[in-house]
Amino acid sequence: MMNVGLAHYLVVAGLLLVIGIFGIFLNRKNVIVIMMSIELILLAANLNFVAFSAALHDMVGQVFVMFVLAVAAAEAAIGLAIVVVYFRNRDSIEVEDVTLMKG
Amino acid sequence: MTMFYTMLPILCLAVSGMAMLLYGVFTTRDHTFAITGTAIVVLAITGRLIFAAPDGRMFHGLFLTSDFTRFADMLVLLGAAGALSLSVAFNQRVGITRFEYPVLIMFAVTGMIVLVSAANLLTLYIGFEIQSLALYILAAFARSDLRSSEAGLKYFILGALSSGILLYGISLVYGFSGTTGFVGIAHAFGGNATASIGSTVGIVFVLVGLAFKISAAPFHMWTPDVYEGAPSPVTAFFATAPKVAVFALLLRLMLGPFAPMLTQWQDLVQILAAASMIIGAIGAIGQTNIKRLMGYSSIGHMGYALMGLAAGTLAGVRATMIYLAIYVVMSLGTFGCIIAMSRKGRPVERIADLAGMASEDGRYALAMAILMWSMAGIPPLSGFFGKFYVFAAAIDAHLDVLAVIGVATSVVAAFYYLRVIKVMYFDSGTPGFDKRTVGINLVIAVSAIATALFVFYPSPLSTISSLAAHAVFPSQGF
Amino acid sequence: MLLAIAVFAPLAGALLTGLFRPFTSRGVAVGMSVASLIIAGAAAIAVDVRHLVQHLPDHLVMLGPWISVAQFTPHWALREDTLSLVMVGMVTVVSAIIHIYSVGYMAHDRSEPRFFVYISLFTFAMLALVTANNLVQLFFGWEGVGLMSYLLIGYWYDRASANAAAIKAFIVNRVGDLFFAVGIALTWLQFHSVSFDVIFAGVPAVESAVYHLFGADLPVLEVISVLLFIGAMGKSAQLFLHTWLPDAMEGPTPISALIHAATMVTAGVFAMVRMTPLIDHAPVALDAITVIGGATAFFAATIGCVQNDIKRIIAYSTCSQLGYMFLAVGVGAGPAAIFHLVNHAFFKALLFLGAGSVIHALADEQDVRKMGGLWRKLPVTYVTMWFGALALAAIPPFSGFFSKDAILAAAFANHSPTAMFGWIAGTLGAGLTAFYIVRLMLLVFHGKPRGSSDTTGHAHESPAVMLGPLIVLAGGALTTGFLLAPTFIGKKYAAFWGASIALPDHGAFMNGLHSIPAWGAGLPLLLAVGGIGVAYWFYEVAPATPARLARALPGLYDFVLNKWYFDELYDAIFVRPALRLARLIWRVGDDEVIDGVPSGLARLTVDAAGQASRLQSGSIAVYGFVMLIGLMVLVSVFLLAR
Amino acid sequence: MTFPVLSLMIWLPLAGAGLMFIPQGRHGGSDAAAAHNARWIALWTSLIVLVLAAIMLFDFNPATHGFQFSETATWIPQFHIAYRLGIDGVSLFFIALSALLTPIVILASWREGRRVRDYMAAFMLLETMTIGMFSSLDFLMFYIFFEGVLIPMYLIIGVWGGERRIYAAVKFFVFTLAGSLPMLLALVWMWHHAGTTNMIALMHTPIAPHIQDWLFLAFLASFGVKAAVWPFHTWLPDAYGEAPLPGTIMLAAVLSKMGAYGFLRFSLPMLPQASAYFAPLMFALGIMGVIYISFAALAQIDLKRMIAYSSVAHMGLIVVGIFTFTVIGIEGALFQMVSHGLVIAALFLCVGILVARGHSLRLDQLGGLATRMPVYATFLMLFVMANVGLPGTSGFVGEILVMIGAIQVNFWVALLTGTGMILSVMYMLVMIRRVLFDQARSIAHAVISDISGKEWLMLAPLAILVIGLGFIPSGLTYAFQSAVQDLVHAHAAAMLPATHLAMAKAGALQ
Amino acid sequence: MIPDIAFYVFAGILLASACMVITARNPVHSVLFLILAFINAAALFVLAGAEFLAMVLVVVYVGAVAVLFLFVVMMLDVDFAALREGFQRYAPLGLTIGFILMVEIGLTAIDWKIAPGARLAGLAPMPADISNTTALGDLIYTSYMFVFELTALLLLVAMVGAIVLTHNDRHGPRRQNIHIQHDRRIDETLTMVTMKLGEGSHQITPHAVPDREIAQR
Repeated sequence: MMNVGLAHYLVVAGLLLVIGIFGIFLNRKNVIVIMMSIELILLAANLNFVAFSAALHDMVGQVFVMFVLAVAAAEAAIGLAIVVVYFRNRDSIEVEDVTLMKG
Repeated sequence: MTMFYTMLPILCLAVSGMAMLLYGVFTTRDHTFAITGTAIVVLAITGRLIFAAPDGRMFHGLFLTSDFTRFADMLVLLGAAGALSLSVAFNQRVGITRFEYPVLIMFAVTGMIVLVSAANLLTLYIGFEIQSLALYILAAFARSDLRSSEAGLKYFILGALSSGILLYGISLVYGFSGTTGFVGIAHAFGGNATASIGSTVGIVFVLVGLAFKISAAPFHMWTPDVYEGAPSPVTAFFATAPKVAVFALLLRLMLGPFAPMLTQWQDLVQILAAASMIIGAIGAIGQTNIKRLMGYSSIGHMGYALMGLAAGTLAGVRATMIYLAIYVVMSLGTFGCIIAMSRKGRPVERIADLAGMASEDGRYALAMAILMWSMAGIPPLSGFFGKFYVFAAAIDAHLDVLAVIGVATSVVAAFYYLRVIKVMYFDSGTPGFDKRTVGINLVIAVSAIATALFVFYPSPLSTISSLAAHAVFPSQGF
Repeated sequence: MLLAIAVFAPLAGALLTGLFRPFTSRGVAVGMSVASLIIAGAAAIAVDVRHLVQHLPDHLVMLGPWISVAQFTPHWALREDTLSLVMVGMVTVVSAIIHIYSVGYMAHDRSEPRFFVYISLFTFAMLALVTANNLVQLFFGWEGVGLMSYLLIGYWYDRASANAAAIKAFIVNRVGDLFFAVGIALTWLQFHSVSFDVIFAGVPAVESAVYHLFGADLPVLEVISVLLFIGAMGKSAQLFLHTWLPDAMEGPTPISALIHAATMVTAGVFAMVRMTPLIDHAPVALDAITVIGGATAFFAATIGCVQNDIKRIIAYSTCSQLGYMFLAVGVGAGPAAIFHLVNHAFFKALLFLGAGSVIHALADEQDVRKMGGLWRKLPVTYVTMWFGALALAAIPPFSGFFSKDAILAAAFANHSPTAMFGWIAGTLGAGLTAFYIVRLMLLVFHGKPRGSSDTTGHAHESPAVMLGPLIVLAGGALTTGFLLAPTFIGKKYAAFWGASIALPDHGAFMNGLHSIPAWGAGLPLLLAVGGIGVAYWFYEVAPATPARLARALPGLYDFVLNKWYFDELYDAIFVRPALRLARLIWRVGDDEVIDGVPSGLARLTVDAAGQASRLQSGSIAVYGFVMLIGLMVLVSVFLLAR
Repeated sequence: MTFPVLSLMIWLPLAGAGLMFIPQGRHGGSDAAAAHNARWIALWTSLIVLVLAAIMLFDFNPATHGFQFSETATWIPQFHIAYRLGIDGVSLFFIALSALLTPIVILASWREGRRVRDYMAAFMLLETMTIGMFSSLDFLMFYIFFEGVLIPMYLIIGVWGGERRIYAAVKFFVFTLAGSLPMLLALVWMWHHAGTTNMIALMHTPIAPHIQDWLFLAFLASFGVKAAVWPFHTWLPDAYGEAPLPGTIMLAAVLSKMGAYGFLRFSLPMLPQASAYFAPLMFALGIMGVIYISFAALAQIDLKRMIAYSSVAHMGLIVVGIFTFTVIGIEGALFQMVSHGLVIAALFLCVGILVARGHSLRLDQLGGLATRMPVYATFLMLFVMANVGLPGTSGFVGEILVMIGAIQVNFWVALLTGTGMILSVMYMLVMIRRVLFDQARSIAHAVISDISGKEWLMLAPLAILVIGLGFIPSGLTYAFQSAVQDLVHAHAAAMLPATHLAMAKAGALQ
Repeated sequence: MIPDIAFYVFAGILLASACMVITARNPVHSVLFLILAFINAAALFVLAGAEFLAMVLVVVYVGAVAVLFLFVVMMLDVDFAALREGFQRYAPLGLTIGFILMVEIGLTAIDWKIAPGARLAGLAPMPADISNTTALGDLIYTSYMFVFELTALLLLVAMVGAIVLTHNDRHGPRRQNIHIQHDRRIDETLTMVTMKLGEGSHQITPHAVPDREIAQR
């Protein structure tokens, strides 16, 4: 078993990113799950930052994560608000239903 | 003290935004009109303050002011002011008159100004998110309207995805260069060591994240839907300010910190540009909804503007900025015309609804026709000059294929712009639109006249954009 | 000055008539036209006499510059030399006579002044042609007569046949004109001038010059000559381009007279004679002219023998006579050609006007089979037409004898194979000529009236204004031959023509025409007399013979009756394919092939638009997916490009 | 700077158009009043321009080499693009032609009742664009005017056109735009190459031959479509056929000349090697145009379309003349262009007279008009004869000059170009017959009256010019002479081997 | 050694629960897995030496964001029964592309390089003598003060936005509107339903005129 280093973190973050992206387009039913996938993507980025911060012995990465967390929270709030609005209009949050406008 | 002056525009926007918010919350009567008016005044004041801000980096290198950022800021403010002037009547008509609208636009503009001036990936990200969040809300602003909320939902999910990708890219770039400051990144990429795969992928991710916002194909998919669904003044705002802000940032980023990798990302930008022009031209052909049409149109326009970025030269930057300036003016006018389309208080959006407009209201039809022709790039209207400069930049940088694609798509695109004119001038009908308000008339008139008469005095814009472009290329006159 | 009056008086007459028509009475309008022609004729005679008497040198009346581009500088000018003056005299006199005749003939037409405008302009165009000092001005007149013939043939424009004939005339003429114009261009290329003097002066220098054409180096003079000759063929209705002339009968009869006698058809002969200084250095072209001329002389005569339309017979006779003139040019006897031209002008005008008188009398009946026995009712016409017929049949002492004999003698004297062919064809043609014209005279004036009684019954002699010209012309037909022969083709012909007509081999053939064997000289006359005899036998003694003969040789008869099937042939290989091609080009070429490319592209674009909007399904997942693909592609491209 | 006659001529019509849109008070602002004002403003403006054109014609000094009436002003100094105007013998008469025809077409559309103000404004705009184009000495300005024509023309066809006007308008627009955009690229390239868009400077900027080829093709696409050179002509019958007659007149008489003018102004002097290289192609296209289009014209059943095709056929002749590279050929082409402008305008005016009387334009429904309308018939006959190039009319001079120019190149070029003489007669005479002659066909509902005073006013000047130029062609050629000679000399100089060498070097240095 | 094992364990659980987030049938389960993923990520943060961030992650995400998700999932009465239909349609292509992307991102990790001098370029080298939290605080309130303030603005935007979108604004106090009450007809108010045994009441069709609309009158 090799020593855990930067690369390991990056691989984990990369996988997390891919899982998050998968979550978006493989999920056909529920918008909220898509939003969770986005949280995963942000988490992947955060993991990267932290890993780089450690590898570089630089605090900026951590500062970045700090702000990203705030942004992510805000984003989640907005996102959920929009979902609620949509649900009120449509009584559904199924992804397949969100296709009123197309072409 | 210089720091204060740098801060002043942002302060002015943010603080007055908050003040309006408080005022709106604590008064019982509806003061939206007054608040919107105030917001426009504040935007104007901000514009003045931006000129007071000194050149250079501020706040520990997080923020930068230059001729370029000033120019971009002006366009952003212009777009915002236009969108605000168009909003009052429309919002009243569809029953979404709320004071939060101008406030959110103020905040969005704050974010954009930060974005435009970002000199650090952190500032970039926060600025990007401020404006994004505000835009998500604005898209869904007509919350009892299903289409608006759907637009908000789509825009939010895809936007969040793109900002996630952007963030991931930023993390990779940070990991490679060890810093988030633009200067440091430029040093890292400019060093003699070749960049790692990771850092290059990071650049692509950043590019993709930003390309989403300017709706460059293939990251454009949200555009037509959101343009259609969002309330028209919001669409007008979408089509102008954020595009300019993100574009300005893109130019600064790609030709600043990422400039050493120019030869590598140039291909990508070319792909984006070509795809956008093609999608913008082809997608619009079958459209019947004029807002959707404008969505595709903006995709195409961004393709042309990207041509200047793809050139990666000073001429390219200049061309792109000229293009954007012209585009903002044209777009505002066009959306003014679109917002004027309402019958008995209800907005109508089909192109066919314009039938017979030329007979009923010649001035409206003329203005719309001028704008459409300009969008199609027919001389002597201003849109032609935009195209001319970007083609020049592309040829200058030997991007011949891109230029040829641009030419071919121009022809296709002209076809659907012509259709709008055709409907207005050749088809018969009685649109019976409602009376327009002064604000809308003003926006349409100013924009159409500016578009039509640009040919007589184009040099100021080229002077300003030259200055701006030189600011992006400090090496050429550092 | 006099020459200018002669040339421009008809133009002035036409303009005055045309412009003042709305303000004056018909008679005044017509009168202006007729008067102008009389003035022109008088001026022409005056200038001719002056020229003859004073022996003035050839000179130019400069009128002014025309085109002036680089070295291409044709001027407007009137050339005053013997050839031009002879032509001017002939044209103005004959035209004046026809004008006077027309006053009577057209008296009942509803747009009489228009007619006079046309014929005056026609005369002017012809005068401009014959007095031209350069090829381009000649071409001006050349096209002018073409236009006027078109207008005059189609004078009764509400008749479909008249329109068709007019268009045919113009188009066929234009075919020749094209080659003529190319010939002009080539001449300019060779000589850097289109002025006759310069060209003729330059001819010896370029005799050996070649022009690359058809992958071979051809002598340039040959090429030019052939091109110009093709133009002349069109104008003078020579074989292959003759089809318009018989159809031109659709116009009023005075027009036929004018076209066939004085103007238009003689232009080709004149042009060839005018160009003799050049053509004489082109032996192959001369041979071609000889052959075509001879062939036309014979070919048209055969057709003339079986036609039934009185004007058509005379028309084919014109065709045939023009063949003689070309034959003369071809064998190097230009003066003889002009001599025949002048004689022909008189007797052919006479014949046509006579025929017009007959037609006039019979209320527009033109079929000779429905005439007969008219000599009692139309005595003056009868007598005068005999004068013309005998002149045409070349019976001494009528004028045709002198000139036609001279031509055949010159051909005989030339001895070259082509000239011999021409001589044989011409001699046979002489016999046929006598046959058909006498046939015409007999059918029209002798025998029993065959037409319906109400037309023949009401037949009456024409008014004096029509008979006067007939008598004058009859005098001409009788006298021009022996009066002019000594001057035109006599011993001193060279002095008379001066430099205006060049003769090959120093006039060997002209000089030779008085010294050919008696049988050679006598044979044409013998055949002519024979032709008269046969005609008398067929139509007076044994009227059933022609029909029997026709039945006995049906193929030959139909072939000749149908004019050797030229019209049908041209219809099949030119007219109908052209129309079909036109429709094909429009409907298939333009609408489908050429427009197919852009409309195909448009369809492709629209299809692509359909595809694009199908992809734009509205689904967030699909949008995300597309973004992902984009991301993947960009990353891949970036990694690969790296 | 002297009296800015060119600028005045360009901007006056635009100002006139603007004037029409100034609201004329609440009380006098009725539609009828606005229409009335628009008509008179248009007429007077165009007449003033005509007067200015006359002044220009008189002041023009044919002996001067180079450009006259030059005007320069800064425009976009950062890019070395300036407002440059000037004319030489080549452009002189096209400006005069535009100035002459505009008042005539305004007169011709005096009775247009629909949206008169827009209509007149469109024609004013058109005049600005055409005169501007012919007098531009800056490539960008040229392009702007060249393309800007599309805007008024699209409206003119689309709003006031015939049955299939929309199809025709869009086809016209898209074809022309597709044609001109390659030129935009070429323009940009040349600007990049030479550092300026000054046309005079561009004429003296050598370009490597292999690049010239590309530029030439780009120009060909643009000018070819505008001049309707075969096979870029298919937009034309539709556009001509469907446009309202005044629009057709401007299209046929002036706009189609823009392409030919472009060849002369750009292709020949700026791309001499490529022009020489592609000359055989151009001859082929020109001859194909003459023959093919003439046949297509023969098949037409609509009067307007037949004349439209005839117009294209003549453009073939012009193209051949231009690419002979001889003084005579080019002057012939120029002469033919002016003559064609006059003649085709007159022919379409004649068509317009029929339309005004309610006649159908289908050839099988016309006929016998010569009896009822003798003066009309005379005019029509005159213009038809000019169209087929009868000597004594202006059409002949151009034709014979082109043929003489062509024969200096090749016998077959001359002969095949000349076939137009025969073919044009074919369809033109058929047309004459169907319109003027034969028995009158179903014209029961049409007003039959001979031409009115106003129509005299429109036709007579053209008739006088057509005949006058036929007899005194030096009235035009005097002005061409020096310009064309310079052009040909410059071309010949550029084709010298020594220049080739220099060019190769210039190419290598790029 | 121990940290290595810990990394693998946490990373494994993190990825596994991430997978579960996107594949779970029930969104509530998804949220719960999300929480699990966050906790493991926090653990990884600790391993990487970012203790403060780990804590913040747990507090903010688990404490706030995830709970917010949970609230919304619960609040929106979504029918979770029919899930994962149409999942397969794009799956093959999606998997291919995802795989390629994964490989590409994997490449970035394996071939990772840091620009020479990157460590020097860093604006804020990690101080050795003070705690992570102090170091972070030092930076945030000095060099990054500007961004910190902007973040405040961002949160304000989010707050305004959430309220604008979801808050049912009533102009003034609720009042009785007698006209509306008078105008109201019986079929607008009552829906007669025949209930079947054992099927619950969720199938009752929504009201002809939703309350929302009436409230807005």
